[in-house]
Amino acid sequence: MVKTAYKCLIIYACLLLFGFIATRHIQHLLSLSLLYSLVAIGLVILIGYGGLVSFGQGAFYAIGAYSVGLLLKYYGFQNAEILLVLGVLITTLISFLIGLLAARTRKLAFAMITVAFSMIIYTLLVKFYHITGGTDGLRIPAVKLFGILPVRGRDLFMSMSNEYFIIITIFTIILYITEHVINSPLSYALRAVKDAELKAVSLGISPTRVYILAFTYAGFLAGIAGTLYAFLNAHIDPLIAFWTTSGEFVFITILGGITSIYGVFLASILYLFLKTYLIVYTAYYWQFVIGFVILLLILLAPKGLSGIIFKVYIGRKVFRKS
Amino acid sequence: MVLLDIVNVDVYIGNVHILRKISFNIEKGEVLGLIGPNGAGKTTTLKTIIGLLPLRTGKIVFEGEDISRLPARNRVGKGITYSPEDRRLISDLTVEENILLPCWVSGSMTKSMIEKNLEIVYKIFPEIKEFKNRKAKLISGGQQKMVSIARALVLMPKLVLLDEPFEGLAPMVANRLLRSIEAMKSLGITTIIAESNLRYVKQIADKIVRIERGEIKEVVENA
Amino acid sequence: MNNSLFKENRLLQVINLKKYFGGVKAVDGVSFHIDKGEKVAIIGPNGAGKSTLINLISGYLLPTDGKIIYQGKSLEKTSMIKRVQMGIVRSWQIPQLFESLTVKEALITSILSRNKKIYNMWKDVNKYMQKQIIQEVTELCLSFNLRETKPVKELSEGERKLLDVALSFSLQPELLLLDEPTSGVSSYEKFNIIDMILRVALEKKTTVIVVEHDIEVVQKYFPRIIFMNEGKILYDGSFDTLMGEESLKYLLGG
Amino acid sequence: MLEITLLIIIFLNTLIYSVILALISVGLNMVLGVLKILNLSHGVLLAIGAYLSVTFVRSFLSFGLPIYTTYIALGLAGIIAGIFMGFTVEPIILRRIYERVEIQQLLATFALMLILEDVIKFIWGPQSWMITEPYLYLGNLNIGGISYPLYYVFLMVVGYVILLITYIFLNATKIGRIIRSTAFDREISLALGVDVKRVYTYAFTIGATLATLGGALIAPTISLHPGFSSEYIVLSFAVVVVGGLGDIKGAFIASLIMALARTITVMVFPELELAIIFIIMLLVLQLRPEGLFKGGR
Repeated sequence: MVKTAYKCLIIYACLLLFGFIATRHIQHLLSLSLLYSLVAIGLVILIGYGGLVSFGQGAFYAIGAYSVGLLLKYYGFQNAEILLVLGVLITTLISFLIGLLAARTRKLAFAMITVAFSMIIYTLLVKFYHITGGTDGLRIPAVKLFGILPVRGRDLFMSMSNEYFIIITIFTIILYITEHVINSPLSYALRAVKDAELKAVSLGISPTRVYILAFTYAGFLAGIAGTLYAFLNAHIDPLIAFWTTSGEFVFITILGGITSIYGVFLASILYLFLKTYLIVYTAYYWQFVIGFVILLLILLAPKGLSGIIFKVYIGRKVFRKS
Repeated sequence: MVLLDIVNVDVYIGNVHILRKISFNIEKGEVLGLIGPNGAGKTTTLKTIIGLLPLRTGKIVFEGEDISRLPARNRVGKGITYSPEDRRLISDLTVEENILLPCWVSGSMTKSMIEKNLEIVYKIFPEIKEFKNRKAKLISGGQQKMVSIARALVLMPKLVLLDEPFEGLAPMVANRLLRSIEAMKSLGITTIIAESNLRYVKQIADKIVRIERGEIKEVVENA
Repeated sequence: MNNSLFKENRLLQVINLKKYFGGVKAVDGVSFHIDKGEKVAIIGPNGAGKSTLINLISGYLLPTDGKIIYQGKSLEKTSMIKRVQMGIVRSWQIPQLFESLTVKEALITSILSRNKKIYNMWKDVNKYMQKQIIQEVTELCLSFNLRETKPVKELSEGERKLLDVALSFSLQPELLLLDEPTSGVSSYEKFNIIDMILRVALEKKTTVIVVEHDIEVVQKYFPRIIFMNEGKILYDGSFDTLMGEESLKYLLGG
Repeated sequence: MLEITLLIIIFLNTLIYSVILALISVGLNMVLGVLKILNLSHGVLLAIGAYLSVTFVRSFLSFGLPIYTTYIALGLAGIIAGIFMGFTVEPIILRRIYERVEIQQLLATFALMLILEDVIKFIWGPQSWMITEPYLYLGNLNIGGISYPLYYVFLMVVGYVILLITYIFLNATKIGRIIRSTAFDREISLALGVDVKRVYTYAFTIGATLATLGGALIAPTISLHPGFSSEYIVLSFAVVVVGGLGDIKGAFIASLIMALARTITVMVFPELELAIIFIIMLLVLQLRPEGLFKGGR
């Protein structure tokens, strides 16, 4: 566990250092990538360890974001820490409730239940426009964290933006916690249920309970990412709940190799930078390029990015031996 | 004349070694009984012959031609058909549609050929005629078994593979099935019957192959 | 014989147990009892209802009618997971195993489940690895000739059967139900497997019910035999008095 | 009098909406039933049918053909688009992923969706398209003082005829029955000599053509813009779940139920217009995870 702490500290130091030198735009992109990796890390637990494909994480992301937006608009909470805690609590609670429904289903049925939930949230956000602002979305003013640090701006050291600092800090903490989750008994139970559900049951493990916990944790992470997204982006709209956003999260998870949280960390950075620059340079056709890359990856390297890295590594080892 | 020759065949399902170097052959016009307990590898053997499972080593020779790598449909085209243990009728097609399915698939059969073959099948199993227009899911297990065998016969194959054909049949029907297999034999159809129960096979088989734990234990001529 | 003593020794009592699937009477009015420490083999031809009986006792299926009394408690509505916690553990005919774990990890998962720590998601597994648990894993691997660090997906068919049984023993069961533990392994491995199972069972005083179709195995290892056919028990006693081996082979279709 | 008018309009709206849902979800469910793949790009097929009919209708009109020929243009566009997509997408892409795990199949078809959406943008540009001529040409129907576009009735009739033809094809032709038996039991169909590869291509093409025809039919009633179809695909998920995965008849009945639920909700509680469909889906998944009509197969 000490090793994990060091690993996280090193990552934190790197991110911190990067904040001093990178431009504001790059910091923004990197922040967004970290939020995406938070959601994808939840999916690593759910898909990679548990074998359940959720196409609904975008909904929890949106619930986190809209919790902040609506609490700000209607209840006037000005403390970012309270908004953060409440946003995450609400999302976690909802993901627990959806988990109760979804944990009984598997495979396609599970994927579809999560899509359905996602689309319910999306349509509610669009149709209840007098509350949610509809497709125009909501503006999020820059509230202050602990009464001193605005969640957006440049009040911190040198060129580092506040939101970048907040996000990398929380990201590192979550990384550390997730390392624990991955080495916990529950993670073993998840893998057991994924590999051989019936055998797990005959060892006294309840698949439903295991899946509810994993689903709730994934929702918890998406909730954190969503609330932070509201702080980061100043403006939120219902598209983040649309099922294609969830599809992006699933893609990042696969790109990262499904079972590696560092893999998805890299994958989400790669994905968002790729997407952003594709939009800049090709305007309308970024989806084409991304779709093409996904398809090639699946057809040629079924294990994802870390699969490719793994192959190269193994290849070298074999090469050295002979 | 040897119709089918199985030479040193090894079959794996996943990583599990199911058939271990099995070899046996069947002469044209013979009835061969493949006997062994549950899980011995009988169904695997039949599925390998029809082409539903790939073999890892060895070969299967049919009429002098190595068919080990042919897809199932080409083996059907060469005259091998299969009736699975668990009947596997298409439950929302009617009984007659189920029987005709292989004819439609083959594409090369004329209407009159189909009618002729169907008539032969109905001669072997006259009671099927009575419920031929019912949905396959609405007939009893024993009747389904008959239909499944009829479906394997309608192409008038050279070699028919029957997996546990007597299971679930009432003794009277089972005895009639014995007579039917004899009738098929007189038509020149070669038959492999996989059974865990010797009772019926003993009465009809020319040769009995005993399989256990994926290995051929003995081959005996049955008097 | 003293009646109360007799009862104290009784582990499982099955009374007029029935399981119908539509019109098929898979288990049709079965009654028997098992005492602590007994080793029983259930034999019978294809479709005799052996596996269904195991499924009923282990809770994988619920009976149509009848009673299952285990240590004085009625089980008909108890879930499989509850029964595991009560000490009824089973293996499956075709072992489904945890392909992404190693032998050691699989055993630890099972032991954590036994200790009711399996749902903890914040604590590192290593924190649970007291000496005693490590020793337990080592012993089980030793007993069943398994290498701790070997990934499950690289095990041979025989080793998979053994790991399946080792996992069952790691739960420290009172009653162990094994569904054809030697099916699918080659004939030279089968005695070896049964040998190991019974040695550990004797050591741990586990009661064992085995479904088996191999006459040689049954004859050599099991003092008590239950012969089933068409959902009913036809014989319950020692092998010697059952009937001639030849006729038995005929019945089993060997 | 007003009540009767209202009832007629509810009835018509339900039928019209159900025919669109059915065209897309019957096809989706057929592909799922036969190929065992949930095709996330199925919705884009609808869009392709719609866009191609824009091109066809426009060129028909620019050749100076009379407006009533545009209905032929719509049908041609739907059929050509479906057959083209069927014979390209299945053999080139889907065939390579049948043996893969579910998540890769889902992601591959998701990627296909992204690609096809941009292909649409590439061909037809990012702007909106309208072809109202076939819609306006038929004029309005007067129902109890309320004028109701006749094109909707046309859409409904044609849609039901297409569904009926599909039904007859699957139930009364040899190929139809072979497709059904492959869907029901792939292994045994193989053993009976079925060329499963070809059946897959046919089934996918039929499913795709139903979607593209659906697209062609609705094209005159909406303004086409990139991404408009991604809502339809999730709607058809809901239908497919309620009808039972792979159950073609179930998908049809579920389309009716969903359309009725939506029509009523629009009148009573318009904010829940789309949510209601997903709520029904959630309920069905909880109460009857196999779909409403399992056992009726």
